[in-house]
Amino acid sequence: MTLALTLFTLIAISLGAIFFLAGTVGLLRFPDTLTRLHALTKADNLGLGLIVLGLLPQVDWPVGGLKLIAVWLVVLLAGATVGQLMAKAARSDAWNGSTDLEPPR
Amino acid sequence: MSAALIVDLGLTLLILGLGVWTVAARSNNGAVVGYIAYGLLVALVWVRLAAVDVALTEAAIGSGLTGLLLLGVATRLPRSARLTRPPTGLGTRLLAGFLSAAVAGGLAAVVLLLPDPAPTLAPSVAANLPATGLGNPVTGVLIAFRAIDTLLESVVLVFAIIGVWSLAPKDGWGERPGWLRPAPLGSALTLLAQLLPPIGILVGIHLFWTGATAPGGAFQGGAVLAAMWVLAMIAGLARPPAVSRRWLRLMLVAGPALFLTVGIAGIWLAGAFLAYPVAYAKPLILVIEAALTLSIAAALGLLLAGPPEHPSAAERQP
Amino acid sequence: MSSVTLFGLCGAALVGLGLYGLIVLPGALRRIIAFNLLGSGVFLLFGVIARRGGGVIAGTGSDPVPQALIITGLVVAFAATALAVALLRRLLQETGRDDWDEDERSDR
Amino acid sequence: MDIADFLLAAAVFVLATVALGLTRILRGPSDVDRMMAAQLLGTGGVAALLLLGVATDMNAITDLALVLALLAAFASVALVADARRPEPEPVPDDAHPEGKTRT
Amino acid sequence: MLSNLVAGGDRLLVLALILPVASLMLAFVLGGRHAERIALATLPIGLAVAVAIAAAVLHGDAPLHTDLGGWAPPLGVALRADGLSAIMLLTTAVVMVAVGLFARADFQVPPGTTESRAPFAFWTLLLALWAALNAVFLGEDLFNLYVALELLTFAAIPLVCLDGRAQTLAAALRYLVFALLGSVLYLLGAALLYGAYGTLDIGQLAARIGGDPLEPAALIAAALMTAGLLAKTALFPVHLWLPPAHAGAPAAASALLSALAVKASFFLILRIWFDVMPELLAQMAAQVLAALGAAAILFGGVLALRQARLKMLIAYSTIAQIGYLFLIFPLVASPETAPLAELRNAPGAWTGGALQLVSHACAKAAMFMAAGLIAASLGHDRIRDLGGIGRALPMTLFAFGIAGMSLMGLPPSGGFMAKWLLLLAAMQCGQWWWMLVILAGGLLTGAYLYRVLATALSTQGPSPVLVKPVDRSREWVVLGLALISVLLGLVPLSSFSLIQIGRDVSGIGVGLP
Repeated sequence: MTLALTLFTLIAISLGAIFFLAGTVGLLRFPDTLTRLHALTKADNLGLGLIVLGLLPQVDWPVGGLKLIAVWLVVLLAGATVGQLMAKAARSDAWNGSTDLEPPR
Repeated sequence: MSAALIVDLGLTLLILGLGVWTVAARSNNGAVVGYIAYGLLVALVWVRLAAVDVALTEAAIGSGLTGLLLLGVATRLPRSARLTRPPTGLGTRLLAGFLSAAVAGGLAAVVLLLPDPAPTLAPSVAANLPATGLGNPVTGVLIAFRAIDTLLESVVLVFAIIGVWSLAPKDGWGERPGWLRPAPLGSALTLLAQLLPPIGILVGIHLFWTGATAPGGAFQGGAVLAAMWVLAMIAGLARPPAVSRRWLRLMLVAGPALFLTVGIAGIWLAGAFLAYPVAYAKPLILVIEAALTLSIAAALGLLLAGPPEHPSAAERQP
Repeated sequence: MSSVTLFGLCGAALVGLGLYGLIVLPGALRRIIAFNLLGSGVFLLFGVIARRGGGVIAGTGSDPVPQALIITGLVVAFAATALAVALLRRLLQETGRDDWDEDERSDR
Repeated sequence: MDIADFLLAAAVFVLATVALGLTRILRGPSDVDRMMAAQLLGTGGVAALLLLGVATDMNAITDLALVLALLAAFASVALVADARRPEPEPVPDDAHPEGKTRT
Repeated sequence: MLSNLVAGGDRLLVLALILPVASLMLAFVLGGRHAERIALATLPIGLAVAVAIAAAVLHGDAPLHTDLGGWAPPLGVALRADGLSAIMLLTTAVVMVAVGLFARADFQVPPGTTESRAPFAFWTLLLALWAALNAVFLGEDLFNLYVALELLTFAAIPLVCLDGRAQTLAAALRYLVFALLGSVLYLLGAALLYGAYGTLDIGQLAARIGGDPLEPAALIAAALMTAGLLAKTALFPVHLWLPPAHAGAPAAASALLSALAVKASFFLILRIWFDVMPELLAQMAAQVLAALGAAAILFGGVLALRQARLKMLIAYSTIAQIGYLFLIFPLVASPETAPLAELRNAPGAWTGGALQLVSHACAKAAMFMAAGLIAASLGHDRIRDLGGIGRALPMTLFAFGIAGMSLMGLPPSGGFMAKWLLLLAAMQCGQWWWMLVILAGGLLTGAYLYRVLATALSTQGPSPVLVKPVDRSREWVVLGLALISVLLGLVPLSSFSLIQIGRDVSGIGVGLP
């Protein structure tokens, strides 16, 4: 394995990890549901993408590599869909009945 | 303290924290979401316990499918039931707390006092595994050494289907299961339900196939296939089949029936019920596993689809 | 203390927690969840037993017999949860209630 | 430090980070927030498993990551798809919830 | 021919296990009217298999045993049938046949439809329940038995709410939660035993537990498993789920649940304490179990007296009758009961307990079915309004009465013999307090049955209006089953040697009454 590839792995994975951190910070610090959602979906998809990217040089091809890409695709697809649906849900009334903000009976 | 122990300690604390949350949460949805997260973490613990086969099952069934099942009812509870009602009386809670603490304490003591070296069947399994032609010892136990448990368990799923179907409301019999009736949905979900299943089906088949030599098998593969089917049903791309369909029932019993047939044949071909003739052990096991995967996928999917309902029930009922 | 023991204690605590929830919680849904917690504690304890058995002989790995039993148990627990949820949803449809106790009182 | 150690350290870091996010489950306030935390945990768990699988060279762990990704996606979709349905109407004979006390 | 049976005994065990499973799957696929036909066709075959197993055990004078898949325990799983298993298999088959014949009228596919819900569910679940019970009675592996228990749960619960009413749904849900708690505690115990001894096979466990100083795990495991099984058996004080579940189910289903389903978990308690745990520990547990049993006898009897509905009364009677079963523990386990080896094979508390299992199964199934006939004919089952039913349904009431005689323990019934043997055993080992309980229980049973019979036989008032004529052939089935529970008392005790085959049970010898 060449040094360049190893270096690439190190950098990509470190970046990916930082994106996860950013996503978490966003989830914890942002003021309302929608902004948290946007921060989160971007951060975790990018984070996972970078980690997959960084791992690609480290695995056997084609099976190992394709599996990694499949994981990323699945998460990307699901993340995009769920993000959209969650945004809709957060805006609609359907979930307000289940927030803690509703006063108890 | 080693690094691994610190990680495991963190994992344990998280799991216990989420466990407490699912018991203590005020909102039902919150408890269910907590349980889903809990299931994800438990799957990681199984990896730490060197039980990847179990981790796969937990990830697929314990967290994913159970999560959907629980959500299906949590979101339908009437508003009044969503918030905590007057709690159980203090006396009951104290008693329950005492009892639970005693049980937990007793178990903790047992954990600390388990015999050392631990008794194990691992060498015995390893010694006899070659006779089955399999490489994955867990599959060997499931399909050969303790085949009867697996056979009866696949029958349990048929029982469960009968049980759930028998709850069909009036006029429901013979119709399609009613829980997954899709609401009108946006294009995003439709797209996902078109793109995800091809990947999922590949993964499911891969898990079944690889189960002979590596972690995986009929249950894990079947669970993933079931999830994909249910996803298609939620998105309205597939409708749950009517329970009166003959092919559906055949599919549900195909696995156990084939397992049973091969088992009976074993009485004459290999000298005992559920024994395999050595020369044909592996192909026979693979065929059984394939049929089981199919039946398990069908059964799990239908358990999530609920009892049959008359189409007009959609308007009448939640 | 080893990681395996730690997870064993975690399993013991989960059993206690699940039991407590099963007795105390109002509403059938919450009891069903508590039952699942209890079950997962039991499986975890069994997994710890498997891990100990695997570690002794092979150095790594886990005794495959309990693993197979846990897998069986997980599937059975799912089927049980499905049946319980089905009963609860039908009860909800018929009466709007989410617990058997309330129904019992209305009988009287 | 060899590359496997680095991958393991990264796995632990990611896991610890997303675990921190789980406090959203406690804080809510809405269930969408909670689901986001669970989703982040799912993605983080998948990332950690991929890292672990490559670090220990175990293909089965990568398979597990794949299953986890599929099923976590499935659970989130199910949640949101379900949540958009209308609330069930309270049943008439349950009309006096205030009077309820548990036996 | 008999020696052929013994030689083929291992295959008989397999057959007993897979026959109902195979029938069930066939019935499930074909559905419609075929479900009923397949179930009915299975009844005589299943009965024949059970008879053959009993004959093979009796003739061979040894338990039957087979290793499934050719893998010997601890790696593999074995099936085993000793005398008690054979008796339970036989009882199950007899009750199944009776209930199957009885249920035909209730669970027919209505004309004009190809399949309907209740008949499909009932006939498949009948076979399912049979499969589960046979698996419990034949199991020799603790985890295999866990799966069998779960099979039983899944078969029993839907039977409770076959009619779909809200009350029965609630009862089924409650039953399910109790049953699941029970199974999971049982599983936990099995896991701990595996962790301590490395096997799940009952025979091997007994040898390993007996050979070493007791592991703490074994103690906790026994407690957990017993607690779990008690919840499933509905022993006082974890009986709450039983009355609404058993009383709410359709009559045929109630008969199956009350006569057989609760016996399965009791059977496992017996196996744990007599076949797995060392005797010393068993003696300590015995007093606790019997005390709970005594409480159940009294409590169940008093509550049965206070019920307004006939089926509820019968359900509470089940709680009391289950209590008797638990009196076996101190009377068999006590060292005083078996001072002499030659007395060991004489009928004693063990035989009495087994007789109670069998006679209660037959009597209770008959009573629930009789109550079902009464309820169907009158359109209700309020005890207060049963006046004159004795004139309208004399045969049904007669069957109810003689089944009740067996429950009360009046001679010459099977119930009398069971309670008599328990009484004598209690006397001989000086545990007179159990005698008081048995006698008080008999009085309570007499009182609540008198309440029913006195009303039903009263000659005052007009004859009741029957909303539906009663089917004579169904009355015969009920009567037949009730007669069996009585006739058990007329069979010479020496012929019960089957019960003791395969176990070194310390039974006390008593003079034949």
